Amino acid sequence: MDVLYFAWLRERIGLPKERIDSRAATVSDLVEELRGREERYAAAFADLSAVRVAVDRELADFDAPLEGVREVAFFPPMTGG
Amino acid sequence: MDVLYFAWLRERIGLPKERIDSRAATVSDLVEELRGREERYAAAFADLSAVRVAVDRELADFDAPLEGVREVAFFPPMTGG
Amino acid sequence: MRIVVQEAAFDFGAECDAFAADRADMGAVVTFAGVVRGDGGLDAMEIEHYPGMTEAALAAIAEEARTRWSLGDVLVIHRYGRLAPGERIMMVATAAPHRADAFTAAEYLMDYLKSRAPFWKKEHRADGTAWVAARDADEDALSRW
Amino acid sequence: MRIVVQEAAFDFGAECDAFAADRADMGAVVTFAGVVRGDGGLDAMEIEHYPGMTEAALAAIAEEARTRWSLGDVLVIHRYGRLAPGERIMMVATAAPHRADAFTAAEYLMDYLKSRAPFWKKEHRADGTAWVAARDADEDALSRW
Repeated sequence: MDVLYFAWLRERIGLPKERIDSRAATVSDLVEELRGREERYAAAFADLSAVRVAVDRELADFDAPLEGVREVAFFPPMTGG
Repeated sequence: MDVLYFAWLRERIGLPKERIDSRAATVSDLVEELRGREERYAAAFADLSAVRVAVDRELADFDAPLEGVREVAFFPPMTGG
Repeated sequence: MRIVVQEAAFDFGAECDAFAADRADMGAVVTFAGVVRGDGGLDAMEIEHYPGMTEAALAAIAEEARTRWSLGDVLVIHRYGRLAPGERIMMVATAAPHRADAFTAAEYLMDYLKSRAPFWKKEHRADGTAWVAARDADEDALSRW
Repeated sequence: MRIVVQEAAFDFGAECDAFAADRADMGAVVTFAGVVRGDGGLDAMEIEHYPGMTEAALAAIAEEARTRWSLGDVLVIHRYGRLAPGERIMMVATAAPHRADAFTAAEYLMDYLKSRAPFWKKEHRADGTAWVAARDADEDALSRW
């Protein structure tokens, strides 16, 4: 599964995209797994109220299932327009 | 005083503008005076709910006073835009 | 602020471009263009106005908008005379620091311009002509302001 | 319907002109342009987006607008990359038979585009950079739809 980071999440974690082989069942499980990896992930995901997620390029909730998913993206609230 | 007519009031009365020397105290008095003149005026002013008035180029009510006024205009509800 | 009442066509694209240029203090530009609809076999729309009052009425409406909202600029162009279906009758444009003001002011301008500026429309069709009746909805729209 | 996501500048006037052309069935055209404000000594606004998701998200927002209002056409253009104060970030345009639909749909597009399309803004100033925080007001604006 590809995991993408945008804006300050990308900067804090230090990369825009990585391939992760995970058995996480939901987005929340994936976040827990990432938090346990390294301090920079723990810092990026410290406050989930400031983080939004897209699953296969559609906005999703943290309890969204990951089975069969190819791409998960994490980013702050959007500021377009 | 110049009296102007627009849109179907102009067409019904048959002229866009005329000079009227009147001692009418208010717009309503002027309308009464015009109605008494000829059938075409009576027809044009038959239903005042369909007539709007401007006094010296500002929208006004029928009870607006005419003392010192130079121009009165009668027309149907506006349909700009 | 610019108010234009003219018989000639105006260049909507060029007006939009010029209006939106050099607006580093304005985050939002809204424009509206009114187009003659060719409904039901309309041949032409004839627009009569009240020279001498029209520009003053439009300026007063625009000034009122400027007192109600934080606006950087306002543009109103309105044509008169005989227009064919598809031709642009009029436009308004508003520039504001924030989009809510630009949108709301443009809608206000349109609502007032419809019912309080001295223009009258006459439809020309193959079977005759008819003055466009004011719609209750347009008058009612003013009550929201 | 046309959705464009690009780094290059777009020609706002030409887009407005083309969008409003040949609309004899549409009485109302509304356009909105977003401009980079030079507040507080801003040097540049950098816009990041999510290639692959952005156009789909914008298309979904535009499609939703078309189901809610009677619209003849919708245009959305949004830039990314580094923009200077005064540059136009994005525009939307709506065409509808009646003005209320054109205005309301344009405001809907802007509200959703602000908070539901994957763009992020970063301000560059002499003293450093900062990601623009999402405003509660923008999120709250969605509740009206």
